[in-house]
Amino acid sequence: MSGDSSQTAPGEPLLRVEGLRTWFPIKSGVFQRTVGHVRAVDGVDITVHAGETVALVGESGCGKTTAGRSLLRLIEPREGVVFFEGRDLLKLPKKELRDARRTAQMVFQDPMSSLNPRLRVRDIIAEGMDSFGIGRDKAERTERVAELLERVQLKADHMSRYPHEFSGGQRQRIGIARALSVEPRLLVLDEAVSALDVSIQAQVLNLLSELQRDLALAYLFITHDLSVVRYLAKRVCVMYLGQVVEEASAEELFRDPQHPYTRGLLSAIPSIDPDRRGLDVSFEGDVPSSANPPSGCRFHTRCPQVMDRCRVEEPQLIQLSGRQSRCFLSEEGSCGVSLG
Amino acid sequence: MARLAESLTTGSGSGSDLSRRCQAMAWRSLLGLVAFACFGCSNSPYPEEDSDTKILYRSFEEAPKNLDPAYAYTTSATAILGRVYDTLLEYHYLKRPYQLIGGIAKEVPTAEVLDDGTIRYGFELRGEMLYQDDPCFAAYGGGATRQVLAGDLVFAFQRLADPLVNSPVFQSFANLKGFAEFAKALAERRKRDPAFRKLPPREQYRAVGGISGVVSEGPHHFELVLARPYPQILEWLAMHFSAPVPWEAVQHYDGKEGRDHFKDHPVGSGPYYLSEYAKESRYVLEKNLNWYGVKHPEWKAAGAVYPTSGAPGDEAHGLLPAEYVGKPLPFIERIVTVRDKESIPAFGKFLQGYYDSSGIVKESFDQLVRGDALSEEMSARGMKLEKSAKSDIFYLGFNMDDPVVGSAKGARSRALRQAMSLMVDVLEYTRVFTNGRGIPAQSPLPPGIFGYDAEYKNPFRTVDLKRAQALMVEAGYPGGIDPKTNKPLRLSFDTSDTSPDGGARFKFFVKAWRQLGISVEVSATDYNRFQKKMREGAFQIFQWGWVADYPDPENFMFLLWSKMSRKKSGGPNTANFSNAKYDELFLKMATRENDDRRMEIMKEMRTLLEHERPWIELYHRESYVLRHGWLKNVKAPGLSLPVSKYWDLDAAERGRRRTEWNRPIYWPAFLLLFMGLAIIAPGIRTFYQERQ
Amino acid sequence: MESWMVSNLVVAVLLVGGAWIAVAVSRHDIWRAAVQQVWKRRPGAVLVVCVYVLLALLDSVAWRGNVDTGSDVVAQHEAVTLLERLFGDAQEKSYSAPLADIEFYDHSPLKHPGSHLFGTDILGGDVFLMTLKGARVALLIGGLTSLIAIPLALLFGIPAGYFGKRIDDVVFFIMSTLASIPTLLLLISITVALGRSTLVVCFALAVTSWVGFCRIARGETMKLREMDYVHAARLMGASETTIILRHILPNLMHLVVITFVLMFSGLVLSEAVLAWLGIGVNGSWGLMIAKAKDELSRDPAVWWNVGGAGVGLFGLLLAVNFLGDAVRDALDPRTRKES
Amino acid sequence: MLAYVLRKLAYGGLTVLGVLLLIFVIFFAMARPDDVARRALGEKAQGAQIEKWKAKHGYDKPLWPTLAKPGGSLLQAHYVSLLSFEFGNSDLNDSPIGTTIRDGMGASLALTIPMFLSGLVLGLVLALFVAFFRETYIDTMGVFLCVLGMSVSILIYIIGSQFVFAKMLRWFPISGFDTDVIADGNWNLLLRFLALPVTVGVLSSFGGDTRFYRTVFVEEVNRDYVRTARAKGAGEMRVMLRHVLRNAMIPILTRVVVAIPFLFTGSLLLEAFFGIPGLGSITVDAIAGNDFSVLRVMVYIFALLFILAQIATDISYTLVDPRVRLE
Repeated sequence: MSGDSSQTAPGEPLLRVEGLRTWFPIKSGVFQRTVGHVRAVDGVDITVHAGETVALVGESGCGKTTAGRSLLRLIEPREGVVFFEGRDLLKLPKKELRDARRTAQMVFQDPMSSLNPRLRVRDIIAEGMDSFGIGRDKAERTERVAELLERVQLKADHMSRYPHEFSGGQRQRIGIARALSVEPRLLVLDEAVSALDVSIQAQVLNLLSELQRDLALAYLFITHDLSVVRYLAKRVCVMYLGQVVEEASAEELFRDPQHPYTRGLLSAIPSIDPDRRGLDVSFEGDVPSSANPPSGCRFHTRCPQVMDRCRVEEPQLIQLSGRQSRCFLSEEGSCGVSLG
Repeated sequence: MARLAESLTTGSGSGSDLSRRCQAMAWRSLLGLVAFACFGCSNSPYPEEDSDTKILYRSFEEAPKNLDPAYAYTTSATAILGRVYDTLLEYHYLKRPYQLIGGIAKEVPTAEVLDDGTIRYGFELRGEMLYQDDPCFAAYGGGATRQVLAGDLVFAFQRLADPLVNSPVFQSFANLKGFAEFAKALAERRKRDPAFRKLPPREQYRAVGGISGVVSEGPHHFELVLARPYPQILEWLAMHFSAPVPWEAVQHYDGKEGRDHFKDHPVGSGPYYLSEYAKESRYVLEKNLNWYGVKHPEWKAAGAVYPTSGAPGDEAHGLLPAEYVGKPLPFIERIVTVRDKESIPAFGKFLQGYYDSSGIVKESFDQLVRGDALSEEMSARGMKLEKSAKSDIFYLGFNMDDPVVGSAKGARSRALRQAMSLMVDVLEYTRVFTNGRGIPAQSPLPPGIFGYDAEYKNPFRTVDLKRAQALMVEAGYPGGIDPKTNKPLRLSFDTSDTSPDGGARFKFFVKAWRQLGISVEVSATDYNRFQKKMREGAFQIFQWGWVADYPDPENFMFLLWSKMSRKKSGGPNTANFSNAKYDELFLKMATRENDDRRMEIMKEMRTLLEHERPWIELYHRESYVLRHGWLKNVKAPGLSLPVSKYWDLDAAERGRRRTEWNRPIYWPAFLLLFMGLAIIAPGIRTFYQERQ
Repeated sequence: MESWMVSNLVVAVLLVGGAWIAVAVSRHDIWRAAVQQVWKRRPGAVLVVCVYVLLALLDSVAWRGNVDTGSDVVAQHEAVTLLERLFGDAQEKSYSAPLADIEFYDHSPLKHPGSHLFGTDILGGDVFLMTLKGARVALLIGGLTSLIAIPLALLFGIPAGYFGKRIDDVVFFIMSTLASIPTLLLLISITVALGRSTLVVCFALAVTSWVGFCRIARGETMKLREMDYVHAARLMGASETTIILRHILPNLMHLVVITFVLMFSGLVLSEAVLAWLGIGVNGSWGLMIAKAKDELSRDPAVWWNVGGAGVGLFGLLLAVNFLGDAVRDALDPRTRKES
Repeated sequence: MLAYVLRKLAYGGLTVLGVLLLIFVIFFAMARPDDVARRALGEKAQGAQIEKWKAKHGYDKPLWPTLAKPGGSLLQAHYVSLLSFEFGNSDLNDSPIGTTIRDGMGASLALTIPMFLSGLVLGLVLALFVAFFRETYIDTMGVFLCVLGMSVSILIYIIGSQFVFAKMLRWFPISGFDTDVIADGNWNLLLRFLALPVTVGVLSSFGGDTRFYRTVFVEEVNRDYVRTARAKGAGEMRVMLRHVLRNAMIPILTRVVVAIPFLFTGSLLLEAFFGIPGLGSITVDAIAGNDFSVLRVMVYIFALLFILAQIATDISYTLVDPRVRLE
């Protein structure tokens, strides 16, 4: 491992995100003036400790993927703080950013588009090593590629093949191998298994937990699939319309969800319809536009327990014992009251 | 989704209705097309109702640019102006060499040398000549028309001098006494006096005092006084530049308030008037009933009746038929001229009888001619061929300022030019490219021009490979090898003719010179670039042509006069030939009348050119005018003169021939239709069989 | 160095380059599969195109000596191409019909009776040989133009698509300006302004044809820019240049090949129209056709010149058009899915 | 919507300015006024005359504006004259270019409108026909014929058709046109003149068009909603006409609207060969005569029409397909 000065101080989390906002401008008029914003991510706080798995859960379109990409600055966020290994990634100039985010890598959702179809597996995996100067020469890097492939339970001689010759699961393993090639401490897994068959999902998840054990990796697990979360994550953040509405340890969350939205989510699994596996929640109405989020509580338009207050006042994250929730109901300490 | 379903249900009823209506319409239009195919199909480009009138149909390639008689200088404009305007003098229709006869002047004047050394020509105008009817006369208080007066001629000459008219022939008239002075005074006064500028031209001219050498005395007497001898002035008077122009027309047609420009609206006193003018596409000339030839057939004026005598052979050619001799002109009622830019379609239409003669000289129709006569098939169709030598010269020129081919190297480069001249086989050239049309040129002078000698053979204009090779050794290029590079001598040939046709023609010369070991590269550029090269003298060999303005040797010989050098003065001496001896002889010859002494001087010049070889003379064009049998009295002119007032045509015969030649052939249409069906039908059948 | 030596050198470079591409393609199985698919679908078209390429190469290799030049002294110092050596260059004086023994108009006997498969032209040149030689010019027009246009399009299109913002605005403005001017008029204007040579004609054709591909390249780059593998590469520390060269450009290559084949026929056809306007390339079929305009109106008509050029042009275009379809089907992921 | 249209127009205006600059560079910076003058005045013109001519036509100004004298340059005159549609007079024959263009427009439209409409209808009908019989030999043959048609140079079409239909079979005049015919309403004669050029025009473009339409249709035929419609019992013909044709409108519209400027400018080759005095023909004349003043106006007008057509296409998208959003 390189990067000595950027080592996390003891007790300090590996990744600390505060108030992350990513807005996309809406342009209109003759001169394309910005008339508004799509608030894809609107004030998200996440903390990930070394070696820990944190899940970021939400319906599609809630901004979780944008949040994942924004904190690595693949998309430029509007404001916020992303402390990673003691440095604020958002304040770094481009050159330093490159080195700073080496130890934070990402595994992508779509196994089709995450690997360059024109490159051999060897070159895909070795790219990071080449540019960061890991390994002395080409031969050594090739050797490491072989190791990595075996590590993700592929064969070393697969390295001379092209991506299209592999199945989805295999490709995802290649993606993981690539991420591992630069010796990261944090992996952002962006829906890393959602596109795979259930059986293969399990295999990949097993592999991930194995890797975590061996390499002391931290995972930020972005998904819409709560069943996966239960299996892997230690802590869970639930997102709705660009905001975190509830955060708790996995165990507590599944046992006693605080936010009506979370409750709705949990009631939806397991689903029978294989196409609707995951979070297709039986709430009334459509998801509001994040360009024009509802006033007051963002969930009030669909909340089964909506109160007058919710329409006017915006709830803050309320600290409960070791967990948080963005709901006035939690404020009153009357969790679970209205479930029946 | 709901909307879609709705439209599905409601659409069905009206849909079938619609398709039924569509079917009916389709059938009807198909029937209409078939009907058109059977009855309306014809290749005639004219409305039917005109077929019995005496209308002459002609075509033109390039649109006339400007119809101001003082300014226009193109063949396409001459074709209109020469018919609309009457000139002081004219050329005899049949006689060769060209002979001047009276036009609106009763006779051709003789020069009178005055005491101060100036030369006077006096003209007696015919009385009671009228202009065509035109609204411009009424606009200035007149009637439909008015008489042609000597004052109109004075006005026309003043216009030639007017810097604002910017006449291209200014120089040619500058020998008139007071001509240049008038132009200068006019320009100065205009500069000084803004009020003067606003006056109509006629009043401006009058205020400056006119040209002292151009005088009218009374309505019908007119005089020209030349400061220097310039006998060629009479030839200029046979052209439209100095034709009488009514001042009313110039003043009225100013382009304002919806009126035409004068340059688009000629008003003259000639045999025809312009009745319709769609500049880019077509124009119509109608017989002018005010013309003196029509109003006064009893005058038997030389330019208004069919000639009674002609050149030798004309009678045998049927050019002096009894029913026309001495009859008043014109015979043709209307001349319709249509634009045909491409030569193939134009000639095709001629063959189909839709043009009466093919005046355009194009290689494409020469195949109809075998040797000197028409092919049998064409003769059988009643076509006639008219041949005449044109007063022009086509030549290859050397740039005499060039270090290799020019005069700088003296005898060496002369030998090179001589050798190259010996290789160009004009007979073969004309055989391949012009079907033998063209008289091999021995000197700049074409037949029909004073000084032309049919017996004369230029010793450097017959092919002689041996002698040329010897001359190459003399020039310092034995076997064509340039000792500097040890490779064949490289020369460049410049042209602005980028057409594929031109490419082949230049290749002919290149091939000829290759036999001497000279490698000539053709560089065909666009006109601008070519002009630039010519102007700057950055060229070696070029091809050029010159068409005479008037039939006088001076008009050819001055092409090599050093004062006319293209590089120095922008003149037409494109070879930049400069020879003191030649210049001296030229000045002597230029102002002389056609006499023996003049002939001698010209022989001397000829010998000089023969030796110096600034040019390789190629040929003088022969115009072959092909015409249909129903067009009569046609003698091809060598100069570009509009002579159709002498022509006549038999409209009934033309109508008959046209129908006979243009019966459409229909069976291939049915064959095609049948074949199409035969291919598609089985496919459709199997398709439906498989469906079921 | 003389032009024929340059030409030989170019042929050598082309052959080496071709061999290199062949090896690269055979090792790369996406390309190999595409080639196989094209070959399976349109073997005829592939063969015909190969024949044209072969003719063009044969006409580009030249050397001096060993030919009977007759009276032509200069020719002894000139290089003669392999094609001319193979098919001979029997000269007549003027027109003769295909396989005729006598001249067409003059009826005088020919020097090489019965040897002119397509007859001879106005200067007695063998039309068959000229038709074959036209292949080189056509391929030169298509090839040289693409060689200018495609890199130009990539040079503008990729940065516009990748970096967006100002660069995109500028490139888009240039594109819409150029695209607003009618192709033919722009072509003519450029050739009139720059003079007349093969290179200028190709340049003019390139200027008028790069915009279309630039637009495609720009759009595709915009799409590729958002691909996950590009994001991954960025996280892997790849610089912008590396990303463009390694991840964007190779994924545009199939479009380059498709565009090249589809553009080709249009270029050769445009040249024919230019030839009619007097700005064609020497020795092209377009020039032969333009010449034939007059020849057909002769009576009896000279048809073999336009016939030879027409057949040569038609054969190439037909083959290239079919090949274009096949290549597009083989390489374009969209059509591949459908078929 | 208004803002969208305005923005498109503003961008169009900007493009026009760019086009004008390009035209200026091509026509003035690369060709010198001296040459133009000589060309206009003819071979026999003298030096002083050329100067006079240049002054008269305003070509005696400096090309580019200088700091010392920002106004009075050719560049400025160029922009002012074209933007104000004061085209001035032709270099070659001094006739007002505006009038020439107005006169030529009629003939061009007389040729191109029938050509455009019949080409469109024929292309669509043939494409529908071929798409209807897709995957039979009619389809294969249709596509083959299209490629065949695309592989023939338009020059060959013109020369060949004049030779066969006019010269040999004598169905139509070889060439010609009469502007009076339109005014007189002599439809028979007009039809006779136009039949051949229209046929050639349609023939030369039907291959590419038909093939394009066919691809669009076949793509639509394979969509779900068409299958649904068919499953609901709609006849094949109805499916083709009502569903496929309607839904293929967007790509077809794109192709068609772009072709509209050509209606006004006519076809260079067709007009020149068939002697139709339209704008195309005027352009060919201008090329042959190096008449830059006319050529530059023609380029400008074409570009203008093209830009307008582009804007029209963008707007028409929103009308045809409500799914296309304005932003």
